[in-house]
Amino acid sequence: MDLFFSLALQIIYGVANLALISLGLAIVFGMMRVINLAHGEFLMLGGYTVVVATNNGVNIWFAMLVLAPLVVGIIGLIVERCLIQWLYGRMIDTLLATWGLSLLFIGIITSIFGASTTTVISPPLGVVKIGEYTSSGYELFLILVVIALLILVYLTLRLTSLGLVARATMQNADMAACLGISTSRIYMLTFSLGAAVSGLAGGLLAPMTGVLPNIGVIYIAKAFITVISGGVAILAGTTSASILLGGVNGVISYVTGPTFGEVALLFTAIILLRLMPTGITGRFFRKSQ
Amino acid sequence: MLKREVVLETRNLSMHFGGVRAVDNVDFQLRENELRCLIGPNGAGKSTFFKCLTGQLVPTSGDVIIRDITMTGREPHDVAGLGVGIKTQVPNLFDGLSTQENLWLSASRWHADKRASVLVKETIERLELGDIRLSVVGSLAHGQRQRVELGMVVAAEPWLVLLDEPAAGMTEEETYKTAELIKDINQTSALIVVEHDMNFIRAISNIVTLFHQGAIFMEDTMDVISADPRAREIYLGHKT
Amino acid sequence: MSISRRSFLRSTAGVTLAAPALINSAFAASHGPIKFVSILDQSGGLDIYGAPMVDATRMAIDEMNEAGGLLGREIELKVYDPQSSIQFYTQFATQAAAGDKADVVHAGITSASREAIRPTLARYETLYFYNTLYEGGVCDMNNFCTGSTPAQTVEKLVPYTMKKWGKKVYIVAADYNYGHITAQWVQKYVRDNGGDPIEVEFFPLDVTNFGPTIKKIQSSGADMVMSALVGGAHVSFYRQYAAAGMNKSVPVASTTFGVGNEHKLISAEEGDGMICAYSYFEEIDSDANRDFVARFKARMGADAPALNELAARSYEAAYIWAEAVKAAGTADRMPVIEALRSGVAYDGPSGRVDIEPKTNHLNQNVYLAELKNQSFNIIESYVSQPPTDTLMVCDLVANPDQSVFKFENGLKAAGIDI
Amino acid sequence: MRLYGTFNGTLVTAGLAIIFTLLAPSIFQFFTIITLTQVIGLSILTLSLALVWGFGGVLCFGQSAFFGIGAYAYSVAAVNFGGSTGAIFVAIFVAAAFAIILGYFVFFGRVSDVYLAVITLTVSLILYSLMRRTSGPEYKIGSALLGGFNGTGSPPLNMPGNASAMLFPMQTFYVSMAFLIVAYVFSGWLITTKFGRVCISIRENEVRTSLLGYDTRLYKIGIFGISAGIAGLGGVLFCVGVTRVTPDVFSLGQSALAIIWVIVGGRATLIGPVLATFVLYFLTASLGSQQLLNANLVLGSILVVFVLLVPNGVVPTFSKLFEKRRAKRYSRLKEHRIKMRKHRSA
Repeated sequence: MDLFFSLALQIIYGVANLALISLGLAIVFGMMRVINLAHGEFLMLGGYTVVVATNNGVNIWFAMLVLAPLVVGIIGLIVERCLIQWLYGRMIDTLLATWGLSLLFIGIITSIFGASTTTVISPPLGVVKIGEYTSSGYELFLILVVIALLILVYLTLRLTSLGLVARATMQNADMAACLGISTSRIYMLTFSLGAAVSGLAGGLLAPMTGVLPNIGVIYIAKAFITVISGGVAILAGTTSASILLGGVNGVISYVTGPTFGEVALLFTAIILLRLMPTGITGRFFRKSQ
Repeated sequence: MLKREVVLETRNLSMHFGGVRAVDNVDFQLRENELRCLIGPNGAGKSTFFKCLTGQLVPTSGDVIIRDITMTGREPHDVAGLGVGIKTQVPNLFDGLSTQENLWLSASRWHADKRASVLVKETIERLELGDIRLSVVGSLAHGQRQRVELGMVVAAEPWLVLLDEPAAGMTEEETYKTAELIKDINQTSALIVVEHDMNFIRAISNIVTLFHQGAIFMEDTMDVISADPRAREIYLGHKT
Repeated sequence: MSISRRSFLRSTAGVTLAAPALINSAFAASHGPIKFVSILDQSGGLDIYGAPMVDATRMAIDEMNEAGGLLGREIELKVYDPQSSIQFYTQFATQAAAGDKADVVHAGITSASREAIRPTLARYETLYFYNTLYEGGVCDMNNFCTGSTPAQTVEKLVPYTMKKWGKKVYIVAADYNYGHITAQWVQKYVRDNGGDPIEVEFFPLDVTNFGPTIKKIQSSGADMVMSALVGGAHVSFYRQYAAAGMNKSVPVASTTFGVGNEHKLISAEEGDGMICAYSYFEEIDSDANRDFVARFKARMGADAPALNELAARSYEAAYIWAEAVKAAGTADRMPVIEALRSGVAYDGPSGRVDIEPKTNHLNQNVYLAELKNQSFNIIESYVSQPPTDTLMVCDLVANPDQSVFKFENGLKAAGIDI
Repeated sequence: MRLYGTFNGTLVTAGLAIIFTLLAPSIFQFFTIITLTQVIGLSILTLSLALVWGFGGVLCFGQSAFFGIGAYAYSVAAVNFGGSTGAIFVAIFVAAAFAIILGYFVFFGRVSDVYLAVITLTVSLILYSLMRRTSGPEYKIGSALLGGFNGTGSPPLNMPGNASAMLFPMQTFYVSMAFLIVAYVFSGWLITTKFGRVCISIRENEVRTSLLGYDTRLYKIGIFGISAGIAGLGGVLFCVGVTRVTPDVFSLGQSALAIIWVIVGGRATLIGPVLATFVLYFLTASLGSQQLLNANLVLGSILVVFVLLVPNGVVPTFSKLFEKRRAKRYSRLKEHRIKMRKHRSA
């Protein structure tokens, strides 16, 4: 029974992990229909922000929760102004440009920090006991953070004027533009917000995985598949796809080992996309966010 | 006069979007060499009906039958493959190609190269496209693009023509010419024309089908319909 | 010079094709600089291994040149970066052999890269050194493999840690040839020492979430974990393992932790207590090593990476090659191979190393060390260990005309049943 | 865009390529010639992407999937057959068949363009993961080992019908160039056929094409399968050049490179991407011989700059400039002539 609970917790963590690495991408995709292939590098930059900050004596919580989203958010803003804004409506070109950006970021970070960076940070919370099994307290914390983050995004969309405008833009960008909403400003804010969420995610994961210039490559494929499987609805899509794919991965990994866990995840996604080419939410939750 | 053969028919055709019944149980018949206009206010369902005919939409229930073949749920290319010429509401052209090349693509679909070239030449004369023959259609004005698309339909020599708002965005003169052209096409083929422009309809059609709330409200000559107070109300609101 | 060579090639293209080796010897200059080519990844995913190896190689060559070169000739070092991509390995190896006419090529990190270039270098008769620890099994007259192999390290590590921690061993390994073969040796030695290898699990190199496995280790009742995890992504295992509090209750031993300087990448609390086995540690307590480390740090300054077996062995391999050149009196391939195989030895930072002639592998010291506060404390050392695994399948003395990789299909296919 | 492709141009280019092939041994050093085989393999991959993307309008982000399948199929078949000739055809066939099956799924599933890009990319990532997970000795096809992360050896080409007569490097180069030229001429011819023109129509306007009565899905599957077969051929030459095939042929980076080469060379030409492959490959390789700049940094910048500033690629941009200049010169000449005439008549 204890094993069951601790295993269930593990699978929930797997789901939360998937949601965490995908949310930033989902925000940008859901609101702007921009598939940001440099998303993995935003996560990576978040991680580096935390590592550099803590190596210079900054408190780790401050670095993870404030600095990482702030720094990456600003980077996202710059990227949007310099690159993305010229490519709206050209989906394929955006895909290509962000791909180039991803290589560029990896190159820049490798040039500055070298291939590997010493990290002295470790998950800052102790161990939680479930019966005779132990779980990482930090993993529990991450699950809570993901839930909080999802609620926060929901409230932002529901209650703030930015959210209202954003929802309008999501439903019908042309109409929103006709109503005098500055889509350019909305897009700029959205992209920056998405980048900030990615930065936060990267920062939070850094103590668990460490940082490498090309760690984004490991994340991007999974985040990508989660978001595409979820469809354009940011919250419903990310959540449902994370639960499905994370659940499959967790269960299969435990039963047969990690080799087939990831393969199962990818296969689930492909079958899903064949059945529902516009993602889960494109099929079931047309009106959700 | 003998009743001519039915070439296009719908039986109990319905198309629902969520709770909205855009097309509701429509029975419709078109006979050989007939020219029929579909009219109705915005949202009456005529465009949805049209898209069900062309295969762009798959109806929720009911059947579309063209020349005794059930075409329900078939792809647009299957419909076109029966020799039906289709013009969509928004002009669908090969924007990177010249007018002539667009026409040629259409003509060569059903005819050998030699015959296709002749057809292209004829079409250019018939639609007076000579001055924009070599222009890239992406750079043409809306009305000209409409004409090129009509030309693409004509160049294939279809026996049945489905036109969605062929006169939209045309100048008065162009509209007049288009009406003449449609009457000309009608010499050899049956037509269904979806249109808003009353004068245009008056110019080309004898029998008109009036759509209202997804169903056929009445089918008669334009004169009768304009005289009918309920039809006027539907079409023009309460302004009468 | 180069022009005449090119025009010669042009006119004799047909001959060249038939016997590329002919030109090599015909043009192998016996004067001018000796050409030493290094092909190691300095970008892409493998750079954490490749960069320190290149630094150490540069240092060795610079030192030799400062000391007057070899046989009175300067050594010209050419370094290529294949960017962690196999196609560039083949390209640069061809360039080194057929273009640069290298006297020796030191190259390769992954077994895939070695297997891609080994045939090329054999075809163009260019002496080849492979200085990475690997799964063993290369049996090739032209190829000297100087890294440690699993039998050398695992044989020592397993009995020591089992005695210390317990007999139930949970094995986690990277999912590729090296991991599979290492895991097999671990299983063999665990059984030989009366223990129980309760589970073996393999991880693709890009896995970063080890949660389910950590839970499995907890529920398995293992006494210890043997890790043959490899690469940057797998460092996550040690972090997550510590975060679950497991490193205190079920300790970890490894023959792969540390070559990518992983012990510097994770914190002291996460790493303390791990026991690792290599043929070199920066902390080896000998004059030769202290001197080596001091020179390396002085040379590299503040950015000096930690020294590990890969870097030290790259340095030592350059030197043992140089010893053989001196002994042979020429840099030509065959005399140097002869010299290497006839007992040339080098006293390097890891201790005395020499070539084991049946396998062209290295007899080398093996050390066990415990990780404490991001550095290793040597706890055991074993002098001049032979490459026992490769010896089981390879005898170049009896059958010199070989160029095969015996373990490509695993141990069983090579006739080793364990 | 031109509807009627200039097949004459293709032939001229092919002629130049033949001259290049014959001259290459006296221009390049021997080792460069040896290296060229794998670059030729890559350029065939780029050619296949240029065909399916530039002329079929299908952006396949995972074109390297077919390339890799070709490479693996060749290696496995050549080991099992004991010779390379049949294996080359097996490779082309397997790659094309895989694409046709995949194409059936995506094109009949009415998947939109962007999702198509994503799905092809995902497929290639799945193959990447799968092939990396075949490390054990139990993963064998016939007598050929798959080898997991380390990959498997690729036998060299041999004389048709005589498996023991391996081709020498120079012969391998000639054979590779011959394959490239044949693939190029075939692609150039294909886009001038009726099939090719329908594919171009689909790229220009899929709805209109289907309203003309063409089943666009079949044409898309067709061009998808053909280009996959060409990519498979590229994979064969590549793995022969490298002597080995590893799962990296399926990696994100490999797909990225092919796309970069097409973008730089120009989406609407066939020769541009091929040339771009050669130039950029050697640029990347030379970045590996000097350690000044990080290769990722350079490639990333190239991609960003091209998408932003030269979205049509080098070759079309240049030819446009050229045409403009020519047009200007003509108009100037014309003016001049008119002036002269006036002058005379005055």
